[in-house]
Amino acid sequence: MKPVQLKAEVMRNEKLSSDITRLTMMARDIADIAKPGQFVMIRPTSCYDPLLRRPFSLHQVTGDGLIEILFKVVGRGTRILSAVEVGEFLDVVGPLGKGFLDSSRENICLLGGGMGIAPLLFLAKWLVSKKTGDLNFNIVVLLGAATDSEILPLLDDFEVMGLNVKIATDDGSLGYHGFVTDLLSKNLDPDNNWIIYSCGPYPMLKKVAGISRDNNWQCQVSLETIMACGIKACLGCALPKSESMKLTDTQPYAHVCKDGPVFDAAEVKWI
Amino acid sequence: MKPVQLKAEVMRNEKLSSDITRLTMMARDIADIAKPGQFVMIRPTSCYDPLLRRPFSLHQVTGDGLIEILFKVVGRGTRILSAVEVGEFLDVVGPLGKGFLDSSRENICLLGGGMGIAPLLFLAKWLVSKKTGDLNFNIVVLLGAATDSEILPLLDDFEVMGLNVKIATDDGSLGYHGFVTDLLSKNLDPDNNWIIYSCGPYPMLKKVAGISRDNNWQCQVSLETIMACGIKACLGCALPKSESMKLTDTQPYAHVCKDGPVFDAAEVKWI
Amino acid sequence: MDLKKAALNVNFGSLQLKNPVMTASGTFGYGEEFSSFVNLNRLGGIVVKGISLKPRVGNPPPRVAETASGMLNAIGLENVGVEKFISEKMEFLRNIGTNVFVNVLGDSVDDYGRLAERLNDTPGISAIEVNISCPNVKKGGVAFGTDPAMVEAVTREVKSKCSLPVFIKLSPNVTDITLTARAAEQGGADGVSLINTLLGMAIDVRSRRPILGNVVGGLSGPAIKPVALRMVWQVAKQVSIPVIGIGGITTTEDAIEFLLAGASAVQVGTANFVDPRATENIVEGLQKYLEDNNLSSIKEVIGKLIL
Amino acid sequence: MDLKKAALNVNFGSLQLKNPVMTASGTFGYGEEFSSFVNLNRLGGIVVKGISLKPRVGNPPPRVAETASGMLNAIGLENVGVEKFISEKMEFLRNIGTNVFVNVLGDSVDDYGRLAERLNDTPGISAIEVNISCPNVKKGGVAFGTDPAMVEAVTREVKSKCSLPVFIKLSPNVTDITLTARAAEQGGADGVSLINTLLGMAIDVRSRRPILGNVVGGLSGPAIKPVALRMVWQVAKQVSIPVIGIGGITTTEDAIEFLLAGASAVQVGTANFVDPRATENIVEGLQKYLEDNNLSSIKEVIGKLIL
Ligand SMILES: Cc1cc2nc3c(=O)[nH]c(=O)nc-3n(C[C@H](O)[C@H](O)[C@H](O)COP(=O)(O)OP(=O)(O)OC[C@H]3O[C@@H](n4cnc5c(N)ncnc54)[C@H](O)[C@@H]3O)c2cc1C
Ligand SMILES: Cc1cc2nc3c(=O)[nH]c(=O)nc-3n(C[C@H](O)[C@H](O)[C@H](O)COP(=O)(O)OP(=O)(O)OC[C@H]3O[C@@H](n4cnc5c(N)ncnc54)[C@H](O)[C@@H]3O)c2cc1C
Ligand SMILES: Cc1cc2nc3c(=O)[nH]c(=O)nc-3n(C[C@H](O)[C@H](O)[C@H](O)COP(=O)(O)O)c2cc1C
Ligand SMILES: Cc1cc2nc3c(=O)[nH]c(=O)nc-3n(C[C@H](O)[C@H](O)[C@H](O)COP(=O)(O)O)c2cc1C
Ligand code: FES
Ligand code: FES
Repeated sequence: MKPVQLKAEVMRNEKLSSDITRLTMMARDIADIAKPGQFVMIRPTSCYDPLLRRPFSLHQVTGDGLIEILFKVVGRGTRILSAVEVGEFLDVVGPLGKGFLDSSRENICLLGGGMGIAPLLFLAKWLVSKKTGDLNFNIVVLLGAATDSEILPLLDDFEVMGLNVKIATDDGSLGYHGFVTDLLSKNLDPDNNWIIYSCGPYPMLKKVAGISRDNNWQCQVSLETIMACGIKACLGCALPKSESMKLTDTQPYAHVCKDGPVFDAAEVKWI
Repeated sequence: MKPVQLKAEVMRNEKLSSDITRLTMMARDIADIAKPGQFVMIRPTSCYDPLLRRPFSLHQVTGDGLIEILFKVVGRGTRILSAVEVGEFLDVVGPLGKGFLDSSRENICLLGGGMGIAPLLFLAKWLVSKKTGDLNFNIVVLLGAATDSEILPLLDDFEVMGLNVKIATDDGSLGYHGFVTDLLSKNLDPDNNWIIYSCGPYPMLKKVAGISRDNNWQCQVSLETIMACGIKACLGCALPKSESMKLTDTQPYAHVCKDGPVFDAAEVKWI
Repeated sequence: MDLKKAALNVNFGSLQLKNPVMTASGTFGYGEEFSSFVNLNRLGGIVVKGISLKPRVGNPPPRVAETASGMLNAIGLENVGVEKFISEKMEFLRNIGTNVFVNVLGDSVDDYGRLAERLNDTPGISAIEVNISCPNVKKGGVAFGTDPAMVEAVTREVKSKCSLPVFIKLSPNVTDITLTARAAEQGGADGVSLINTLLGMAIDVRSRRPILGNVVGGLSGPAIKPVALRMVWQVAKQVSIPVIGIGGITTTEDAIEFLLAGASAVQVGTANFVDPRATENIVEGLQKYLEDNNLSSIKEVIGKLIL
Repeated sequence: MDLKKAALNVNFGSLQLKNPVMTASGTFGYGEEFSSFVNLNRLGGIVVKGISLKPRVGNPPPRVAETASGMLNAIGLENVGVEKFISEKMEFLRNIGTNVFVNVLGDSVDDYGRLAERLNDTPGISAIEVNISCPNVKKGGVAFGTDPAMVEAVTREVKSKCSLPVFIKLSPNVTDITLTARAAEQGGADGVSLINTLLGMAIDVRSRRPILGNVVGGLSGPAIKPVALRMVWQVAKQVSIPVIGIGGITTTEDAIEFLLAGASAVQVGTANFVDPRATENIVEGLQKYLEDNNLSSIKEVIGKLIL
């Protein structure tokens, strides 16, 4: 489905913590066709500085045309967006990129770190609705963050679906004290055929990719690069492909905005 | 008195009409030393576009540290400033420039057109407080604008001082239907020794200067140019001086930010 | 829209543009990428991403960096190569109902000649735009763009190998751009396009490394508009062939500035990323500008700067 | 502040700067204008508005125009002339406790020599900065800045007429700025300052006239930072004399980018208008950067870009 450009009315601006914001916008033409793992690009201001659109994963999408993004203030663009008011309109392009792919494996693990949690809620809802009635499937959700305040406001959204959520925090303020990747060995029976859906910081994803490879699990990762266009027009978002991928393709780079942001972990040249 | 740079808290944001805003800010160090006709320069955003500060005349200054500006939305800078909220802080430099000068003449006329009305309120208050007790003085206030909505919200502020206010509007919606400069001949006895204090669009000021010269009235005008620095550091705000001025000075240009913005009308080379 | 009423059309010799609004090479993919945002048929023309004889893989990432009102790019001219371009991209481009300019780049004069020859045989191409100015490739490209003699030689070679209109895209990283513009004219160019990006750099103070994988890159966007406009004005006075203005054009007013300065058409680049509909908005804006100012044709704007 | 603790000091031969933060010519008046916003004594040095032998009246207004993240100026080098500068401005400058660089401009090689001679006799001046690159004056100035032979000749002349350190301020409007930088070094310059403004233009689409009275002007501000940084990096690799980095520097991070690229000091220009306290903020910011990164001296930053 083709992306659209629209003016989305801001319906809700939630401050989940001092630096985490969740925006709900009315964007029917995007909501109607969006898939988990896809993203939108939002223009932070109509002035020319900051100039480029900012990419955000779709965090939730509802049947009545609403889309949500969840983001952390890390610079000027996100600072401006965190201050938008209900009733303002944002210039949004989307949905963009390839989302997460369904898998035949019945043991599903969603692993998110930091703001990487954002797309996993949309993904979880989609998986739950797809698998409903299928008694064999099993979803484990592993969420990691620096501290409890980055996770607590989101916990409910996962738990209302009846999902089994395990938490890790860097400071031990909630759940396991340590890396979220440590929860993989603690919670996943390695003998099962797992599919891991993961989003978060690059080092975390690299670790997840390694563990998955070692265990012969499937693994899909959502990656970030700096993006100018989001539609494979600028070729700015190049990501080195793994050697195995290069055999079938003379181009050593994938383009995250269109070929991704979700990749099979085996396709990525981890550096 | 030397200008200062400070963060001024916005105390009130009044929408006087669809495109006219009055901002009240706490800026004690500016309020304490400001004189009528002086101005401030305000940074519209902490981003780099729009980049330069915007100059605004001081519209009112109170003893308790408040300053006010009155402005029309004409571009991006004023649009951003018109949307600031109470409690936000603006980066303000001031007071800048030379203000209006006192005169020994007892017949005083304040003539303002459009946003040129802004500094005249501060001036009127200053004159009224200075002349209190002096029974011979006489102040006439002539205000012009495109339409009534640009004047009505300000009328009271002048009239509470007991001043005689005459109005002209381009569309005849209030007062005299025509140019505010026409009110000069209608209201000022040419045989009296008038001092005219005027601020407004260039063509209006040029006309006022001409009428004043013809009648041998004193005339002080507040002029605008594009300004980068506001403190005579960039030399960007050059204004051609009249021939008479050039005789005493080899420099053909005055600098509006420091030598003005208020000039004796005879000093200006009207073009 | 009725073309006669619109009066936005401009002609470059035999080449007719329904309006002077085009897209800049490398910022509009191969057209298809923007087809859900823009009615391509409404544009005066589109310029595709620069094409070389062989495919190019481009530079290592990061390839783009945001700057104040602009961006740096060091894509490194990644492209599919002329054969794949013809076999995979032309089919779509032939059917969009507007002019297709193919931007080409090479490492030698000979490369440019061979590209021109190959494209000349390909139906559906309106013109060739010769990129002699991309600052990202370390081989021949850089020298071409700054040396008038080389500019003339490349132009002559391309013209000799094809019958299509040829536009030479000039580098702004020169002391006097009118010299390279005149060299292009001398070599038989049908027009010049300017400007390409300004060579720039950005550093990450935390890692203490250049932000771009290629260290330096090309600066584009609103930040460079004043430089681009000055160069277009200088060149338009010096050459009698058409000038296509490029550099930071985002709004209708920007486009009018370039037209007044002497550009017969404009290309919109970085703005496509910021507002995918920018080009179509400018077409509509120009139409309105003509009507609001009672002008019957865009020709009454081109070069009509009052000094 | 204790200089040893700060470790912000840099030396240009015998010339000592307490820190690498200076002001750029034409953007800081004669220092006094900023004395209520900045503690001038905290700065590494200030560069005064360009001075010529005779007073200059400058260009007709409008002289400045805002652009995206930048501004154009065509002041036209208005200044009071060297005699009035010495008699009226030096008194204040001698007492501010920091280095005073006098920026000079002339119409001929001889002019520059005479200015150097005159300033050499004037107490309180730390160095001369030779502006050979201002794009606004139509006479000799422009040619000097783009022709390496002229740059060398002017440098030689100025050096022969004074014993003060001499910095040559380079124009960015050239194909290869390392050539003029090397010419300055060849001519005996003690350092080079770069960049001056990029030549630009803006048009008012309503009046259809150029916005600036002088038609073209110099582009400065954050918009040009990537170009300036690239040029500083290129030049620092090519010369062994100190480089002063200029162009769009507004924040501490900007200053660090230039230092990493090889500048031994920086000058803050347009940012002074946007934030009169910018220079002092950067001094404080650099101090903090050193401490946060456990660096004992700013010298551990200069030229320390990791490639
Ligand atoms: C496909 C995709 C999905 C994303 N989804 C989310 C999300 O759901 N929630 C969330 O909080 N963040 C998400 N991000 C990251 C988000 O786009 C950046 O945090 C944001 O663009 C930073 O903008 P800024 O102006 O605040 O920061 P800047 O001031 O521009 O930069 C601050 C920091 O953010 C980095 N950054 C800047 N632009 C980008 C960019 N386009 N992509 C990645 N990093 C960038 C910079 O390198 C710098 O380190 C996503 C990024 C991508 C590519
Ligand atoms: C000393 C002085 C006092 C002023 N006092 C007032 C006041 O009390 N109330 C008020 O409404 N306006 C006042 N102005 C004008 C006000 O500064 C401009 O309207 C404002 O800067 C426009 O900013 P903008 O970003 O909205 O417009 P822009 O988008 O920058 O430009 C819109 C229009 O405003 C003009 N303009 C832009 N900058 C300036 C500038 N620095 N000076 C003059 N014109 C400019 C432009 O030429 C253009 O026509 C004053 C100007 C000066 C020089
Ligand atoms: C991401 C990107 C890729 C580009 N690729 C090319 C190219 O392949 N060939 C070319 O001639 N110009 C290329 N350019 C330059 C643009 O066509 C244009 O000349 C330049 O960006 C200035 O215009 P703008 O400021 O509107 O972007 C590229 C620019 C950008 C930003
Ligand atoms: C208003 C203005 C006046 C200037 N005057 C001079 C000058 O007299 N001599 C000079 O060498 N440079 C002059 N410059 C150039 C600056 O010193 C500086 O090189 C340039 O502005 C780039 O730095 P910036 O982006 O920090 O402003 C002037 C710049 C501006 C904006
Ligand atoms: S962001 Fe432009 S190609 Fe991916
Ligand atoms: S505004 Fe800079 S000198 Fe007046």
